[in-house]
Amino acid sequence: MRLLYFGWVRARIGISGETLDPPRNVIDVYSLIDWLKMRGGGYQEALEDPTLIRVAVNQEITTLDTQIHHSDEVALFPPMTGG
Amino acid sequence: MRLLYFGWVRARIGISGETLDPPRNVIDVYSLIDWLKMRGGGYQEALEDPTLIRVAVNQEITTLDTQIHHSDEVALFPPMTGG
Amino acid sequence: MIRVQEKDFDVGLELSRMTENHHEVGAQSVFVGLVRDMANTGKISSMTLEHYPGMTEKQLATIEEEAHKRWSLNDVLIIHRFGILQPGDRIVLVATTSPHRTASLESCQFIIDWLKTKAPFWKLESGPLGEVWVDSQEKDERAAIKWDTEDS
Amino acid sequence: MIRVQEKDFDVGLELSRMTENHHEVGAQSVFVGLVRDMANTGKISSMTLEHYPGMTEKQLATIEEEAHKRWSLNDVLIIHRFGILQPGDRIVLVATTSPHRTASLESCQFIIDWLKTKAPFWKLESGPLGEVWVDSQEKDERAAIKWDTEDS
Repeated sequence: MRLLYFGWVRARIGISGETLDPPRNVIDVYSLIDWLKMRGGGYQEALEDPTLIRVAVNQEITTLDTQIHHSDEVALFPPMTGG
Repeated sequence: MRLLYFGWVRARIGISGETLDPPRNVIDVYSLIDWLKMRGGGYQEALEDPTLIRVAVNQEITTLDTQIHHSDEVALFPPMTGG
Repeated sequence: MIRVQEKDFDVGLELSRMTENHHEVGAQSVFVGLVRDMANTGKISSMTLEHYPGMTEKQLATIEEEAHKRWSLNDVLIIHRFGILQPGDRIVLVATTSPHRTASLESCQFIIDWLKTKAPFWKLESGPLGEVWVDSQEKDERAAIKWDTEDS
Repeated sequence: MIRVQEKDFDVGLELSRMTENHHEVGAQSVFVGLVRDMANTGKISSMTLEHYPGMTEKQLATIEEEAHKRWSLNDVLIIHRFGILQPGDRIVLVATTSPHRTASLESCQFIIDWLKTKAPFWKLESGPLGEVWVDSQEKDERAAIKWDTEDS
């Protein structure tokens, strides 16, 4: 699964993206976040409060309960501040 | 009294302005319009329906019941179409 | 700043002047009005803008002052042309700058609504039926009045 | 048209292109967003705009399409910069053209409200306290949501 991080999520995790192979019980964005947090360190710090996290799956903004698959591009980031 | 005409008021009267000496009973814009209409021709045509006429006295937009004096600059015109 | 002039204006230059070396500005909202080639009576060949010299400047200065009173603005620019214009020609430029976008967006719209009904201009279109005076629009009146009621 | 780019843009040139030889246009509404020198934490020295390449273009194209659906517009232009910007630098240009002013004014405001909360950009300010991520504003959320409810 292709993962991308932006804004302070990227800054705290320390990398802008990575390709990971989450276990079977990672079925939606919530469980992905829980799994990433178990990796500790920057992940724990970045994803501590999931209510602050926004997500795009395959470049479409969606909600944390969205089902995800191994072939998806999943991006985690803080609320956007465009314009 | 300095009179100015704009838009189709000017076009119908045929001149852009003139200095006139209205009689004493011309006390406000209404009575000025009535007096001008008696001059016939273009005046009658231009000022026939006073509800279509807008007025500025000394370059301030005002209403037809405004009192006017010999030293005033009075402009008569259709509704404005700026912008 | 307000300007009433016969000649065209350079939009890019005017807008840059309002923001260059004014680093407190976060938002600039702009309206450009142009002569459309289509009128109610068909394709027009030209439009003549008549105005009331002296009073026009006074009215525009009043609008500018009112915008500054209602919103926290860095700057206001209103340029209005008069004379004979062709389709595609610019008629009016309104631009406002402010630290935040809401003040700038709202004040720009306020000014253009105001100009439609309170700036002493009259438009004469030359088209297939000859010369036709442009009627004031009831919807323009409503748009201008909206700002009065919001104020009270 | 939408563009996501690191380099600056020429506002005058971009606006002229939208109206030249488009004589059906009567109104052009424009918003320019700039880097302010004052942040919550004090005077900033620079602002870095991070974005999500690919998704940014998709989101901007969606906004453009939505504006065309909601209003009768001749053209829409959105240029959004990314990278390291200084106070006074332009960030974003939004411009819409239409025969009538209301469509152009409303759609321009709609697009800028939308960009604030739905364009995948993140702002990092360098100032007296070091580097600080700009928080999303609740008022920006409300401004964007307003357009959803007006739609329904």
